[in-house]
Amino acid sequence: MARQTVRLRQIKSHWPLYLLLLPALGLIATFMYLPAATGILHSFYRWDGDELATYIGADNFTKAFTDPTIRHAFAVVGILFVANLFKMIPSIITAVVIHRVISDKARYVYRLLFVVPMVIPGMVVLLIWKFFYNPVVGLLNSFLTATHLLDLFVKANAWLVNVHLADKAIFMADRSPAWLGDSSLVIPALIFWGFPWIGIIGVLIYLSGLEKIPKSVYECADLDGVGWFRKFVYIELPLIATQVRINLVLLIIGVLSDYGLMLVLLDSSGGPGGAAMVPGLYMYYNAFMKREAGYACAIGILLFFIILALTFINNKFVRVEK
Amino acid sequence: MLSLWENLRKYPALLLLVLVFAASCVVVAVNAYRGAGGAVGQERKKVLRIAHWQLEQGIRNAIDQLIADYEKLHPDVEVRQILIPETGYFQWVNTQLIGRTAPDMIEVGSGGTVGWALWPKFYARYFLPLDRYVDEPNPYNKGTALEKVPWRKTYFDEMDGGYEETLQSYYRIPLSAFTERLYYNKDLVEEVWGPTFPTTYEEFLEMCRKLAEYGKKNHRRLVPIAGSGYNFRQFFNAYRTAFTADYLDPLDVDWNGVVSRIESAGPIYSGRVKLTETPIRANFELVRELSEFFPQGYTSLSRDEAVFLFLQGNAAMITTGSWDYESLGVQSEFHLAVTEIPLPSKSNPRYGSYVAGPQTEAGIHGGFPIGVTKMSRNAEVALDFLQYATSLKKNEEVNRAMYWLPVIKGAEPRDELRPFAPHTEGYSASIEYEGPGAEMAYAQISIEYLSGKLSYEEFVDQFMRAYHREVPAGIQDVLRNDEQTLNQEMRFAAIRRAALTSAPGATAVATGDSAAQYKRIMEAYVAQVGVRDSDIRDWTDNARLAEQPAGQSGR
Amino acid sequence: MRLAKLSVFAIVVAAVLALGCGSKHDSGSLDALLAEGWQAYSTGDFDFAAECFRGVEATQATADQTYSAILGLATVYHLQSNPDFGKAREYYALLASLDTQNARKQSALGLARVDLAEGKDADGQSKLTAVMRDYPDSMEADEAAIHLAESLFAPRADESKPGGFGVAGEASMQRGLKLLEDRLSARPGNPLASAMHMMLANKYIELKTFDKAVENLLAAEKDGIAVERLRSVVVWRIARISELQLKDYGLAERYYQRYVHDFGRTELYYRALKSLERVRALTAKENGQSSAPQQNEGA
Amino acid sequence: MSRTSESPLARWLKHGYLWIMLALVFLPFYVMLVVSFKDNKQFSNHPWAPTWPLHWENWIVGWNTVGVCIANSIFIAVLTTVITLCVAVLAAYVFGRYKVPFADLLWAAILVLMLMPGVANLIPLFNLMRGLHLLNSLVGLCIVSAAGGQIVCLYILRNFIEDMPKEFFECARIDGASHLQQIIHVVIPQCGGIISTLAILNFVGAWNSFILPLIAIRDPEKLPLAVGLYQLQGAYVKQWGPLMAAYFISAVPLVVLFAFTMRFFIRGISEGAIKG
Repeated sequence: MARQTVRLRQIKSHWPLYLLLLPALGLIATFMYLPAATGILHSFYRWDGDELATYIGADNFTKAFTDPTIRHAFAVVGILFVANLFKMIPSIITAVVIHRVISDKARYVYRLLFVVPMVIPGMVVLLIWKFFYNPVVGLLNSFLTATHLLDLFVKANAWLVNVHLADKAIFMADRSPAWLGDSSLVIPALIFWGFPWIGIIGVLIYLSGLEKIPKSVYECADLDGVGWFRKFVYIELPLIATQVRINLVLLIIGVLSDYGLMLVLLDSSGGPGGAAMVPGLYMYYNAFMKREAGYACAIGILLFFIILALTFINNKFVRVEK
Repeated sequence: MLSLWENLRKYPALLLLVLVFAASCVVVAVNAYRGAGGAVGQERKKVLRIAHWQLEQGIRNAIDQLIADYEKLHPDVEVRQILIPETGYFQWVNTQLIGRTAPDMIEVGSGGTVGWALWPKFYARYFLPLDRYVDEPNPYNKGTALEKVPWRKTYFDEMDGGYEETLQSYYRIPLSAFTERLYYNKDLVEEVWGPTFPTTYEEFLEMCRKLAEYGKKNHRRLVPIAGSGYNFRQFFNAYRTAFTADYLDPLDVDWNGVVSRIESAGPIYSGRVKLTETPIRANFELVRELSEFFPQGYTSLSRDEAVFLFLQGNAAMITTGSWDYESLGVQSEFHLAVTEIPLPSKSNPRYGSYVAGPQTEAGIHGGFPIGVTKMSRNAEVALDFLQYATSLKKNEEVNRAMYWLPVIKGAEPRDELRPFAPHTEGYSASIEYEGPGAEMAYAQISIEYLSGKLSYEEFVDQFMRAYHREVPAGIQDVLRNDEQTLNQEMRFAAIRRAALTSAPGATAVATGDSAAQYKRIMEAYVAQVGVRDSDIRDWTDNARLAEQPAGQSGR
Repeated sequence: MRLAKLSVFAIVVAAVLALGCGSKHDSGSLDALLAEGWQAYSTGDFDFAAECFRGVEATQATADQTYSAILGLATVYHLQSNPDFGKAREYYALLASLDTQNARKQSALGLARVDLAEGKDADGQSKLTAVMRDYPDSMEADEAAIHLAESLFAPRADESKPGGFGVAGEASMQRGLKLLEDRLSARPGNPLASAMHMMLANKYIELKTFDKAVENLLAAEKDGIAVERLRSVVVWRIARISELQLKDYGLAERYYQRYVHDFGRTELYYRALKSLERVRALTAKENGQSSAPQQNEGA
Repeated sequence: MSRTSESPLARWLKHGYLWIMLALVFLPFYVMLVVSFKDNKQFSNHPWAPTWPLHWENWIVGWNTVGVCIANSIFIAVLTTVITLCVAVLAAYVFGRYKVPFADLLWAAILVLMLMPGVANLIPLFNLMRGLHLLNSLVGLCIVSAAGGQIVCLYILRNFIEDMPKEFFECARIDGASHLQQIIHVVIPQCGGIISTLAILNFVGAWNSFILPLIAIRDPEKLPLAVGLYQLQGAYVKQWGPLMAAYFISAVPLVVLFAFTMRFFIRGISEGAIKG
């Protein structure tokens, strides 16, 4: 800690420091805290987003707790969250594999190559995926048809219906599945979205953690005849645990508050039958479609507290073992 | 300064960035300047913005041409188009209305059920009521036969498409009209079938068979009819109207010429009308026959996917509206032709005796409706522009350019659009199978029938079971909605009554002549109450009938 | 220090924003506020409307303004989507204490209708009768007649009956019909006469007394119907009923002809045209025997 | 990390895995490139293989549709990044070097915001922007984005400044440098790596920002790329060729940016990850 303490009585000589803080704090106060405050305030109002606001107490919150759509939305987000936990794995594996490549030069080249796709703007990635899922011209259906995987799906589906594990046929012979247009396929499509799920920032962060492992550790392990998997579990995984945790926090915030994906791939009503409605999107839908901005604010606040709680739990219980 | 330059040279990326940024600043500044109505060496212009969701290039160009003509006439005005895709349109308009950044003119009326409920509120709050303009003649009609005719009366539908019933006021100015037709790939049809398109259903079916065979023989992914659930409905409705037109008199117990949802639900529920009756059965069996020629799984295809199939020559036909004529015409590499959905001929042994005639289009209203926002700084100019756009000459011109149907009396559409002229000869739909509350069941079970999984008897049996389960509650829902409409009518009647007793404030809000409006509202109210009472009486009669054991139900 | 100031600033701004709609009360004149209230009411924003009206009611306003405000409040509570009949009754009663004829008439009509809306049919009906008795020549009495008849005719939700409704009995139907007919003969030219005739016609159709129904439809049409669409329905009904029920082909022909001429842009146009041809053929056959189409067995 | 022994099988497995992943990751590039040269007919018949003739005109159409958006996006991204970093560096300097009264409180107030989902704020923020007349204004958009973006920057930069040797600042102070001069001559050169990495991250973030411009910008000539592309794909009958060309073109500015800064960026992320 090289920080120099300035006491209150010294403030006369150090006031310019506050001047340096002013732009940052000013922006934060105006564009973060002020909206948050009015948002909290308006969550107690029936507000249409425009000038019409009536105080209704906690009605918005009671409504939110009984609203089946919200329950559904949180269920969807829960599924997506769990799926995203698994979607972290390819990044970790990729980082470890790159790390285990022996030649320094090759390692660097791989890193560069994996960074390149980052230049595709996010919107383009979304739209390309939407294009992949297109039932008529999409790549996914062409692939499934060409490899006869679709027939397999159809058979599996029929079997599941026969043994009463599934109640309806989702895949049918000679019929292209409408990934984003079928209420039972939307969630799987959203989970599959982004395959092979390699986030380059994540990979780079894991790599920087892995690089701290001293060579001697590997040498010892080799001498003891430790296999590749145990190396991964006992040497590599613990060292990137911190980074994994950081990513987990980012993931929680990201998954819970993101809805741009659904907005672009589906639309503001959450796709067929509202199957992919998530809380963020529901908030957006209420505010800008249905004009229930007060209710939307209440949903936003609920969301905030849930994120806060999950982050807290994560910090508390997902311990890093040194 | 020099050192900065030296520094920059050391970092070519930074240098590049600075240069690109400078360029982008210029672009942004120029756009901002022009957006505010500025132009080099001229006075500030009044900028009007018009937002709509007609993204097709041809439509855009036609409106640009209209704007250019208008600007020539009014050099101090600049009109700009804002094009927003239909999917996000309602949300966009909503946002702009809240943000007070809404453009001067907005195409209104999208947004599905949510939008349907909110538009009346938007009109009342953000849009200019146009009652006092629509009864004045359109100044741009000077020198034509319509010179002294009130603006409203220059419309083919007397501007019914601009009238907002819930507010009993005019809020929209329609620019075009639309009808729906069967489009076909002329080259393909001629190659496989012959030069004349089938005029009867029998020939049509034969042609579909030939097309399917042709596709199989040439190993092409060819389907006769490009269909999505949306396109399929158009076929279904056409045949339903044709087969069941004679149900009007037996079902229309209140004699108002319309079979309401309850009027058709009651008899089906009680069994007075059975789905196994021959015309209805014929209707379903015909459509079942036809659905063989739709793509597999068409119910889950979307509209633009069906259009894509058609445009690529992988489908020979598609049903869609006249609004697609231009974009289909431009993008297709084959000859495009338009016709009616063919009906079975009278001599058809299975269907012939039930066919009344085609579906009528006499009741269509003007579409592409534009509203003027209250927050517009140049509302008068915007209205002037709309008057210009709906003058006899210009409405004809712009619609010719868009390949759409004009809305002004005497304006001539393009010759190619002749097949789209709304035919007043025909029948209105006279029965509804779905039944209030049973729509979901109908959708699911009818698809199973159409895809061949159920026989007709199984379909009717399953559907009627669902019908008896769902419809009583559905009818209660319909009636509850009716109550809300009635309540709404009374709400407006109350303002008018307040205005008639000269209550301050109410007079300011009420547009037009309050006494006349009050009379209108009360008449509309009485008519609706009449329909409701009659519907309920009919429903209870049928419900009583349904409770009686079979055999006693003859009346 | 700064944090404290900032938070104070934030709270102040938040408060100003939150009260933004409320604080407008001082900005405009009371008339503007009333207009805003009625505007909000017409767009369905009842809470805001009520707030505006309450703002006027609480201040020293002119008699007219107070009238408008109280009437507004009563109307809002009465007709909003989730009505508060208690408050509506309270404000309608308050309206009666204002010393103008208009206010008292509105109050009486309003109180009666609140009773009806609450399901107190007998109370509401007797109050409506009182309105018609006390202010016989007023617009409110005309409306009262319509609501009274409506309430006599209206079916009631009734779980025990088939279909969940009990329809109005013979006695109350006759009472309603008589009431409307009396009103029409007492004040034949009233602005709601056409509506009353249509109402009578509806009921006679329900009762299958088709000659009376056509009589009233003709009267309604003569009185002038403001809504074009309704006029088309009336013309259609006259023609159709006289063709299929009364077998009065001359009348049917006249009205089919009128329909074809006036309503070329409605969905029934082609049917009317076809029926016109049919009716003409029938009259041409002279004393048209019983060869009319037998399609009306279900009606 | 080279190790002494490695079986050829393991080697091939590793490289094979990486190449498959790379192929999948690069698939969108391939699709964009191949489809962008097709007209709809070619696309319908041979969707995934190159076809001749190449339709170069698709690229012209693509450029015409997204050119303005690219200019707007560059403007927004650069301005947002500059504002964000200027503001963040100033504040990070104070938080990293000094412990002024209320510093901890302010710091906590800032950190909480890292947890605040932007969505919760969206509607009131929109109304605030309306009140401040920042709607439909690119500069307004930049300021609002910068307000949100600076928080993470502030957090990371503070860690770096805290860890800098005290002597650097002492020397500068003795030379009579003011706070601002210390920032320019000490902080920026010393933290150059992490600052440029943050700049890139912010740039990419602003380049991709979607929801806020979607609701805040009205005029088509002011739309940034993400919204422009979103609206482009809503067209009723899609022309896939020009659409893909437009997608590809919209990636070009970032390609150029990354071509120059890739090394920086990889290093910066690694450093940041270790400290953060």
